[in-house]
Amino acid sequence: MTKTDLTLGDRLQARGVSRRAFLKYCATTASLLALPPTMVPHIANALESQRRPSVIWLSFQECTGCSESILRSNTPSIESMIFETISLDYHHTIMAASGHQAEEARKIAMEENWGNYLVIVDGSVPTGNMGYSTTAGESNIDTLKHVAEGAAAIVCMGTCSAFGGIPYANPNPTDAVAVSDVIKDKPIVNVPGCPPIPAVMTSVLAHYLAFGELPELDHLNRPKVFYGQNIHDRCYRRPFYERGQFAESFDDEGAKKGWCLYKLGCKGPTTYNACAVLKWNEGTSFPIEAGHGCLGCSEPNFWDAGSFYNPLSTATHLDAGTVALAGAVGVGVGAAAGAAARSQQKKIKAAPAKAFTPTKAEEESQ
Amino acid sequence: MTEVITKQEREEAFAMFYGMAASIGELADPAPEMTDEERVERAKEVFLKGIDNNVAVQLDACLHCGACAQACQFFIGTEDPKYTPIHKLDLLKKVYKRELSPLSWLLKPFTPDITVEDLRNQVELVYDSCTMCGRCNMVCPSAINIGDLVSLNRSAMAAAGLAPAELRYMRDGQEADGTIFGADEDLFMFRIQDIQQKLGFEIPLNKKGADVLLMTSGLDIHLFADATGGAIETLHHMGVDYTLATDAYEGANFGSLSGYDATKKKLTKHSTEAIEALGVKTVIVPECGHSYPALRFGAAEAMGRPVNFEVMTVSEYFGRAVMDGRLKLEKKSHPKPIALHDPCKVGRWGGVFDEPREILKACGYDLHETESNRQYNFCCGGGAANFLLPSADKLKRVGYRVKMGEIEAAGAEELVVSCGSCRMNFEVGKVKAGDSIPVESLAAIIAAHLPKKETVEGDKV
Amino acid sequence: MTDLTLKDFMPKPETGNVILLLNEIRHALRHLAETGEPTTIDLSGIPMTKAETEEFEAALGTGEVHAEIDAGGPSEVIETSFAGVWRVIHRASEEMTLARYIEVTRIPEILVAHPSDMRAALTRLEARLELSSEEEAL
Amino acid sequence: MTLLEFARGPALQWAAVIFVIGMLWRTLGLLLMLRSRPLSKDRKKGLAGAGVKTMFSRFLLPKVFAKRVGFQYLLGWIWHVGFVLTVFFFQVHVMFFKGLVGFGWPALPNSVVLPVAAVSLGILVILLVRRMTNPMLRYISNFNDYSSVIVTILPFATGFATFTHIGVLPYETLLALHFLSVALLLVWFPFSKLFHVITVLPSRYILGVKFWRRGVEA
Repeated sequence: MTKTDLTLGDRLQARGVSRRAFLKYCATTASLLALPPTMVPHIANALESQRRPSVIWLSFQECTGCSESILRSNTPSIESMIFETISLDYHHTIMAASGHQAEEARKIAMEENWGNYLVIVDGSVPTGNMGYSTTAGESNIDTLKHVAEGAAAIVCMGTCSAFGGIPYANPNPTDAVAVSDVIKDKPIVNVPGCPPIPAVMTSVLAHYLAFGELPELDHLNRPKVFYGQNIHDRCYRRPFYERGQFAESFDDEGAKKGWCLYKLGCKGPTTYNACAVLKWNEGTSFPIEAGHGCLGCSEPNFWDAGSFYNPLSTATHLDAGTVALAGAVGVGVGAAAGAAARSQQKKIKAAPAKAFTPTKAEEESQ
Repeated sequence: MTEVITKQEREEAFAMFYGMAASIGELADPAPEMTDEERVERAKEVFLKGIDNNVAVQLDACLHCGACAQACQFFIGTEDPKYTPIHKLDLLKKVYKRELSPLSWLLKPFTPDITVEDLRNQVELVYDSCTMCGRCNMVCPSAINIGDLVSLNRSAMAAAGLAPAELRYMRDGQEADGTIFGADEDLFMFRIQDIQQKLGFEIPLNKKGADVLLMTSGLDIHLFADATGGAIETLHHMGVDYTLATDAYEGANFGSLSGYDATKKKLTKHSTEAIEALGVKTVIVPECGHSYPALRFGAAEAMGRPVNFEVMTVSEYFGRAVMDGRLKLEKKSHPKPIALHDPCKVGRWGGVFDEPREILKACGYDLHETESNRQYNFCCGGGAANFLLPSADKLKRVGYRVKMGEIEAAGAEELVVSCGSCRMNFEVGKVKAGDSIPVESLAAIIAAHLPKKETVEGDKV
Repeated sequence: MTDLTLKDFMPKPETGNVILLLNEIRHALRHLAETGEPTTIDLSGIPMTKAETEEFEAALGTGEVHAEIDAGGPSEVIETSFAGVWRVIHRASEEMTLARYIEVTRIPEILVAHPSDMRAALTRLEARLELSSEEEAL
Repeated sequence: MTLLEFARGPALQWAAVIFVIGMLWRTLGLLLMLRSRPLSKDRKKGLAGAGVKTMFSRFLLPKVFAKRVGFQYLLGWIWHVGFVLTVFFFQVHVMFFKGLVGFGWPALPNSVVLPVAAVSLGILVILLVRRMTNPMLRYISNFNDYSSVIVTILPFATGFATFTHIGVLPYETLLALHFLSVALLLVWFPFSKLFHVITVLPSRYILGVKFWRRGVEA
């Protein structure tokens, strides 16, 4: 039995992970995915017996933060093992092979599993000059198109592949687009975030591995169980919002007392993610808990949605210049209207009163 | 006081006069013939001439809150929505929006032009159901001058040939010879001689350079001779250098109430020229509501320049005299509480409030103020010449009822008025309602409280 | 100024889920007693206010067994005062709760030793004994 | 562009532009119109002072009208105070204005503003219902009246929904609707009777002067 033919169960055992720990993982995953508890044994069986599914990880215009997010956990977690299990075929950052060997590995994986492999994408796709981002001389968009052709489904890891992310932000010099703008005929699941929460990434994969299909998605193709509620609604600082207790600056009394960060530009109310519940770094904290407002990194166009530090209740396009210009136009129109009314008044005043002119009937009788 | 007219004489005159007034509509010449277009055109012209910056701002300040309805005795009495004062300005607003508003470029497509039907429907609203008393002005949160703008509407109606026949008759008559109700110079002279005879002293006539000119009105000449007589007797008593004038005796101005602005100006101009020819310093207009603003505020407008004589109404002149001690009145015992009616044109539109009250105080009256008094006073119900409109009979009764309700609530058993048409309207209202409260002229009351000659200080005669 | 909050002007957001949940547990317990079939209830899917959660836990009380498991983070298994009704809490760390379950069963699955773990344990034990006998033989 | 981005950005921007243009247009147009001046002598001195006095005295209802108009005057008062407090002294709104003009001012606690806003909203609804059911008001009301009340109600209603986050819509949709309703109010404002904000005081001044000229305190 070669190493690649081991089931996940074999690997767990080899690593000395207890059955209890695995069961706990499955129970937790089921709970996270809002699956009924009766599904726990099914998930356990399915995961345990998984041989390495073919997964091709494509990295385009990205920063590798999404990969780091999964890999950089302190202990060798089950999450990272699932990740390792699935992602051995082709992943720039972590695969052992390089250069032609690497591309060869990808080709073989594609040929052997045509129609069944899973594609994971991190990074946005440039549509401008193909030279902006290439791998082994092939433009990202070409790679995506032909790798996607044989894919069973595509998972967009991170905001860049899901919505365009930072490369897509104004002025978007590379004409970057999201994967869903290029690929229209494959099931796509978006797992946005900059980066996404590790547990969210692996839970989505676990769901796919256990059930062979993607979890229920919302209108932006995000798994509903993780992206169904906004951060604000589940934020532990929410009571301060309701009482109208806001931090006014990052070092005032309010900030020290842990009051709501709305006034400091927190985007929690409009950001749909599970940060407030799952948190980061093994549940240590999340940005708001650390004292900074949510940036809304898992939302489309988060980089262009006004300053991170402007409250949501402020206008984004209003500025003194526009108002002044409007003022000038208003003065012009007003002056014209006034002048028109004035000349009309003068005209009426100057004309001989009709009351003193004979009516037609009177004229005829004369 | 010397009685210049007995109660019986007055009642007879009243019956005769009322009969005459009731038929003037039939006596009127036929309304001028006009095409529909001509009517609309002429009405619009009046509206547009009347809209200046002030009117525009006020029309743009209306919120349709409906408070004005709650100040209007015709709405209060009928609860009929169409009598809501601001509704009476809808045509004016339409014309303003279409033709003159700064937003007219924008509003014109959404604002239909006024039609001759609109004008015809407007007649009842600005004549019968509005005496331009201006009480609505006082409640309006935006302080819109609805009263004056209804007056502008009357002018538009008149220009469109739609003024009621009665007012047309009055105006035509005064336009022709300056008189009303046939109170021509002969009748005036007859009445003066009659009063002179009863008072027992000579009444100066056409005296150039006199200090004071006393005017009267057709109504007083016919009916309320006690008011004129009272004023003359008091002036004589005070030793004022006064005169009456055969060329300027008529204070009433039926151009003003009917909406015929040209006639209004012409009449005022005529009186003003006569007054200036006499060279008097002060003119006392009679107890006739609208004659006060017509001359006090209209003279300069009619002449197109300021005039240099004072205009005062009877109650104002004598009230001032009482206040600064030139006129001492004899305090008498009056057990019956009395109510004072502030005529709209003299009170709310003229500012004469304290003077009549001082007079009543000096006479020893127990004045019971009505709940609405001074600038908040209710109209008698038939002001602005409405007492001449038979079509408004029902509304006049409604208005009278509201007014009389307050007087009764004040516990007054007597009413004093210093306006002939108010008095007329009260008298008619009393007859129709079967009320019996006495209605007195303030001028007559003053005369009745003149102390005996020899006790008066400063009597120069 | 009294410290009113928005909630003072809104209906109290009680979910009323405590009674429903306790009834569900009753049915599950009856089912267990009659047929021996276990039931698991995921508490994360059932919204309750903080007060209701406390009320719920107080209603269940604590029974005889309280087990702590150290497997991929601390987990806890608490028998309630009703035999056969267990609270199972999975945590990633002391502060971070991952999942909360009510298990109505003879013994929660997580406590039971698994055949694969047992096989691995046997192998280890045998290896250990072999090592000892070799040592002895020396 | 999401609905919220549209609402916070172009919608509000264009609405503000239209608002500023419209307000100046109408104000300046009125200012420039010819004014007729009376020639007759004034009965009293100090016209301007009297005009200013009327501007403020009309905030109070003369006692004699209290019985018939008191209710609507009171409602109007509370509503306007509530409107000002809510628009300018609600924490989140102060932030908005700070973002706009560069400086803020002290806000009122939510525990004050929220009940005030609720009362204001309630009054607006009462006024609307009154306008629809009172025969006199129904008779004199036109599109401008109804639309202006509704356009004013909308920001209150959406604002409440946004802040309390009650209802089925997600926060950003509610917030966007709130912004859009404000944009609608801004656009509607200069061209409707809401413009009375500019005209009401001058209008009072005009009557105050006119009547004081005649010796009457209006």
